Amino acid sequence: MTSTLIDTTIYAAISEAIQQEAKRILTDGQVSTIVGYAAARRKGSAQPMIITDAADADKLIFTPACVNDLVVYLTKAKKDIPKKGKIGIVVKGCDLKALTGLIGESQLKREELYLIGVPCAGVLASTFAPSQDLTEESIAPKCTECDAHLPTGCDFVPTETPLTPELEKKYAVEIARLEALTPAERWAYWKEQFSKCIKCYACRQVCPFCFCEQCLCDRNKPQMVETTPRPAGNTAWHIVRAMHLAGRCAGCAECERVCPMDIPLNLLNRKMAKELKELYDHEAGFEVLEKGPLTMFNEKDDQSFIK
Amino acid sequence: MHPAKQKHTFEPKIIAFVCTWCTYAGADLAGTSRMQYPSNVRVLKFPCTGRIDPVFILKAFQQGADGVLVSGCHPGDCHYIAGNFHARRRFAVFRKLLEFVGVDLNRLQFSWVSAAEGGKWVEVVTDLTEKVRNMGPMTEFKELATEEQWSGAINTPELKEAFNAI
Amino acid sequence: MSRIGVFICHCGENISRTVDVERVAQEVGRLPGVAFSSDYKYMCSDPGQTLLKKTIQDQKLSHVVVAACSPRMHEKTFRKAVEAAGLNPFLCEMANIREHCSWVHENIEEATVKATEIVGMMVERVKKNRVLPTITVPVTKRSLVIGGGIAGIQAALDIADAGHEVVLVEREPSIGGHMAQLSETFPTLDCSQCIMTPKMVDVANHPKIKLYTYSEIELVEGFIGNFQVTIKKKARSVDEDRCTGCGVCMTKCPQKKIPNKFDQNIGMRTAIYIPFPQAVPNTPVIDRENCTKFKTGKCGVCQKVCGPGAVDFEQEDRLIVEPVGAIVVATGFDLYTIDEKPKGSPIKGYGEFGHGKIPDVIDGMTFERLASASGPTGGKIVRPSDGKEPKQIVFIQCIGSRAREKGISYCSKVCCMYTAKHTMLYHHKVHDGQAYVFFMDARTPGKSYDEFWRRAIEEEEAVYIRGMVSRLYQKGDKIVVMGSDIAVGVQVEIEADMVVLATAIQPQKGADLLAQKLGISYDKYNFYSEAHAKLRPVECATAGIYLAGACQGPKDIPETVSQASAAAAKVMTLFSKDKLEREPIVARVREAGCVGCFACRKVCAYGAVEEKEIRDRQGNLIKVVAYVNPGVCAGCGTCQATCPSKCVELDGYTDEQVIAMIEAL
Amino acid sequence: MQKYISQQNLNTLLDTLIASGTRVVAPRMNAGTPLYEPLTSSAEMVMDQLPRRSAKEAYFPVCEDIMTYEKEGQKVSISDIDPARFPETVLVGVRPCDACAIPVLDAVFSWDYKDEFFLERRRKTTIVGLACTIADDACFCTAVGLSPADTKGSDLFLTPLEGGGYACESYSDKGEALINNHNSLFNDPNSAASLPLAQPYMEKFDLKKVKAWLDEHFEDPSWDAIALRCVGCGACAFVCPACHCFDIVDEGTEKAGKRRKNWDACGFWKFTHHASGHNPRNQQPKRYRNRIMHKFKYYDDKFGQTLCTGCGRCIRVCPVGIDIAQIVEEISKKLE
Repeated sequence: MTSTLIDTTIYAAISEAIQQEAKRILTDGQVSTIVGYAAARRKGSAQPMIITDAADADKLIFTPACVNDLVVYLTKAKKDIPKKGKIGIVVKGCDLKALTGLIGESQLKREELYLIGVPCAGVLASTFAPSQDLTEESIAPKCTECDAHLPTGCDFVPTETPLTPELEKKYAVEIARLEALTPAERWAYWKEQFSKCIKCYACRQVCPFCFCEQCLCDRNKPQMVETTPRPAGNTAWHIVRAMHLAGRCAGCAECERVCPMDIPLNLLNRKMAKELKELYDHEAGFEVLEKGPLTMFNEKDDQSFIK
Repeated sequence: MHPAKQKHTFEPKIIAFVCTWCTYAGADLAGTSRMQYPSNVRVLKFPCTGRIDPVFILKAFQQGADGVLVSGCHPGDCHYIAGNFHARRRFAVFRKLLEFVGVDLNRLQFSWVSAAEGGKWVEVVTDLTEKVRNMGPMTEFKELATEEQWSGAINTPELKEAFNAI
Repeated sequence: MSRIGVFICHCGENISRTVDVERVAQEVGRLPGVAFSSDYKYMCSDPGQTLLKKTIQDQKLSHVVVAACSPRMHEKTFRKAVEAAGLNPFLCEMANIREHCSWVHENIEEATVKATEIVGMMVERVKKNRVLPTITVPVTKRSLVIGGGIAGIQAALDIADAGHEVVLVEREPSIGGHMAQLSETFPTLDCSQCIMTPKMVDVANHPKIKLYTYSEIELVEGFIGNFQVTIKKKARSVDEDRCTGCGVCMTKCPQKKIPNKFDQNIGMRTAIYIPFPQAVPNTPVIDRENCTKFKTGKCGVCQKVCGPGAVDFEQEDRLIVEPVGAIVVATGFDLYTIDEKPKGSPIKGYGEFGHGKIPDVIDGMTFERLASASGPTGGKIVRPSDGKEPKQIVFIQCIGSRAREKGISYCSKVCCMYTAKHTMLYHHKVHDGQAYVFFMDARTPGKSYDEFWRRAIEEEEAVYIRGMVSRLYQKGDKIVVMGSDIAVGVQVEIEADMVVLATAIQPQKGADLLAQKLGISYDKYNFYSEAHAKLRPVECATAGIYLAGACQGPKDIPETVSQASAAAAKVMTLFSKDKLEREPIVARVREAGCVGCFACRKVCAYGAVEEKEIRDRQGNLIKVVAYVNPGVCAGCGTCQATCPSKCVELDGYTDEQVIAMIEAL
Repeated sequence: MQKYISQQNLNTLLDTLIASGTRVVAPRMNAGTPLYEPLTSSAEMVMDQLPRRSAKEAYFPVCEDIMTYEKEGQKVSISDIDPARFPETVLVGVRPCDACAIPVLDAVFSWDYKDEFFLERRRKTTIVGLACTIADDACFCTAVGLSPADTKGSDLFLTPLEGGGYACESYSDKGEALINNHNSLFNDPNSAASLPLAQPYMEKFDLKKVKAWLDEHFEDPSWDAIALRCVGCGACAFVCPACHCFDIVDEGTEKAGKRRKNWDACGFWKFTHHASGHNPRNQQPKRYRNRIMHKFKYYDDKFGQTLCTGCGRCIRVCPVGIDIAQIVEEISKKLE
């Protein structure tokens, strides 16, 4: 493959630093549990791992295959993690944004967490095997637009600094391409994409912000959204989800990564983020906000679209 | 059967979501003033535009609406202090989403119509009806509603026959 | 399956002229769940309502749809009728086929099709209607009045006279407010203090009024009928129970040159003081910033001379919690000043008038103190700079008011009248003096008001010049007033001895902070907003809180007193029942699904959403969910549209009802 | 019956079938994703990628109507769906890991209750299998006792040959009929060697030992270790060729609607969620346990078969890297 390699040599040192820090905080009892990444069976692959024993700290790694946003393990809907004392968690800059949003939505308390931040040059796209090298081609689309290579406000961050080449912003380019189409062409594009959806709800289940205990789309009295994985129900589901994430999603792109049908779901979320930036100068995930852009207003908000 | 409807080849279905204090009352005023407007609109009354969920708009299109109107109190007039301000943001964002998935925003109108603006109600409803009438039926969601996953499809010879006959 | 009864009204011919009501009844009769469908000439008439009630019983109807006029017209009528027949009133809906159909369409076919669909929609809606019981909340029959000016005093006295306890809180050491500062009042020129002080004494003596002066509102919790108000009683340094009000302490206090705010800082007072002789309560307060004892630790003369031993240097601020059922806000006004404003302030000062640095340019309230018999000059009108009597005096109206370039666009309403009054007072006291008034318009609507203004010109020899002043400056001991007379079209220049500015009325400083504590809304000037400009001018949108006086907007005394009595009447109406009944259109939280993200609380304009802990049987905390206080909820439903999992639902407008209507189309 | 068919003739066969109104389902690209879908032309067929979803939807649809209702006044009328209307289908290019699941599913859908919807679609579907030449490190068909050339489930089986074309052999009347009806397109078998077949990396599991351990360990702390990280989506079940749970939902309005049969997955929190609010599988590890138990114990108990063909799809799509092959391998070693 001729694509330019992205330097990930610091990941080895980062893995080591994570292991040492994990061992230290588990040993001295600062945390009871750590959510991190560990190597998996398939070549080069990684998986989320939840450890409670300092002896397991050596298993923690950071590699370009460490794609998951582990913050999802802290939300209520997935509350099976034992809760005794503080939880330590390994977070990339993008994951940290989700965590920040969740604090603003009363789902997490900062003081109950120990954040191990990861300086990150990028991770692999879901369409590439975990054994692939990280290159400008194989890098996850979200990483081409990353503005949080170095997480801030963590309890511990390894000192390494990632080399981050300027990359073509893949979502921005694709959004611009779609925006230039006619409504009918855009409808055709999304219709084809949504036709593949089988409502496995992987997008919902990995999303840190889909923390509802009872998803609106699982309800049948009334049935706001058809649950059957038919084209009509699929389209409604993805529209409703994008709307619910508007102003909240900070772009971890997990929905898109996990979609077994390769639906570019994060495009919807990035489009919403772009609009909220333009309309209300809102960017999600940088600070804990008392109110999100759709739970507040300004009397002078744009109303040029209202007669 | 409906001789009057032959005036136009297409009569759009317009659904209006309105607040009870301003726009519904404005529509009442249009009535008491005996103003005339196209009969295509069906009004759903809410206490406040703040209560109107974007899902309702989506559902309306799915149920066959060719155009949707959302209308409430002018900024500052909200009976509930700020419901219309929240609605304004919500719909500013939602319409951008619909546009991005390929809905022609000419089919989705927002307006402020006060209890005193019977004339404006007539104007908004008439304009939207005429605009949508010229655009033709909203086929996107209706087509979706009839589509099935290929795997669940069944032979429908009579439908096929009817289709071939066209 | 439901047994719905549908009644199609002809409304004489109002509906049946363009809607084929029989056909509508027939077609609607075929809808699933409809057990009875019929048309009738006048459903709202007595026979119509009797038919409705009888059919409900005969046909054992479960729900009712009346297709007639707008629900804004007759929904109450039919719901009452339905209730009389034994059904919950909220199982009845109206389909508007008159205002929204027969009156706006001429074509019978089109109107009939539309009417059928409208009724069909309401049939689907009513199927999902739930029995809604009326909500009742207990009422604490005590009232809080914030502000001890004439508005607060009037409201407090009215409520107390009706037999209900009142807690009156005043920020200053004495009640009385601005009215106590005035010399005479328009249009009758009766002495302000003569009519004010008896009311102040009534307050002090009223067994039902609990007075907190030198106190502020710290925190307001709860809702209509059930507020908990925390009051901060600032340290007075004088024990109110022991003090006899003899005043020896004040005569002995060595600090005698402290500008008295009550006298607009032209009179002086001591460090231990009462703001004015008729103060209520007649208990001094120590101004700790200027007291030698507090500044240096030495002195303490007042304590030594106090017979009853009332002076207490150790006294601390105290917090007191008072339960009340209603709140009257009567915080009054403050005056605009022409001095330079902080950078970025939306309100600007008057550099062209010297930013308030010319000593003999005073505002109207200072003139009141000069003219007042109990004022610092004993009623003599003299210049603050040298004590000389001004022989040429210029009054300038609309300073700050109606001045968009200065950031205030409203009219302060009282200035035209009080300036006219000032010219008269001046003329009465300085017989050889001449008063000039620069004015834009004279706004004198009100009983005997215009007559009063004309008297100032015609009998009291005030010269009114229509035009604005462009500049003021000091020249020797004169003040040169440069203006224009637009009636004649000439520039005017007057060398005045004194200039009186009719400055704009503004809300009290900190009005916004108090509003935030109360959870009431305010406009961009910080005037408090009423629930409806026309029909609910006394109530706040927040239930149980009422407005009186100039905190809502500029008002004169009779208007203020009227509104205070109106607010009192509203409070008494609330207190007339032991329990408060309200329409059950309120939001409810489905606790099982709520994840406690509190998006609902973020959008609630009424502060109706609270936190509620869910615990298991052992008392372990399971989760914290939202709880909507039905006493506070106004029923807008913004929370429901915001809730991502739809775990808060507005009764009467549930998603089920709305979706059923959309699906009916 | 053994035959040879060239690529060109295979294409002609498919185009002929399509033209005759038969539904031809084969791997094709849909918006960048390989899926088994009806072809409009043989040119759409892609043979070098494993479709993302299994072939099961040809006879066990993602969703299908099973009844419609209409209401008027106080009356309700119901109409059934007539299985006779299911279309004749030829399913082409089915990998052994998909085809081998078909007899496994036949067992459950024709057990005590005969599922007419499934069985009628099965009757009307001819399966043309394809020997597998592609494997990655998620594949483990050999580990569960199958092979890349396994012909179970196929009516006709194609083996790609060096130099192009396919060796084909029929294994049923349906397969034979397909050859006979289009005889001219098939030639006599030739001696060309088959292309090198896929070689999955995993060693064969001792499935008896796996079942033996599962028999005894319904409650076991290792379930937590295995599935605490499961986030509860249905991706694994939906891409699986053998998972066959479904949910019945009524969808529609007050006036009319449909009863539908949709895929369900044991990963969902709503799976076995009772109307009372109680859920016997109230935690994710309990739900994941059901997935393993069903595949390697319950199904074996009832039908003597394993409900896993080692296609590796669930491993590839799992958002959190849960690896069923690794889990089963570890279980198989637990009793050693």
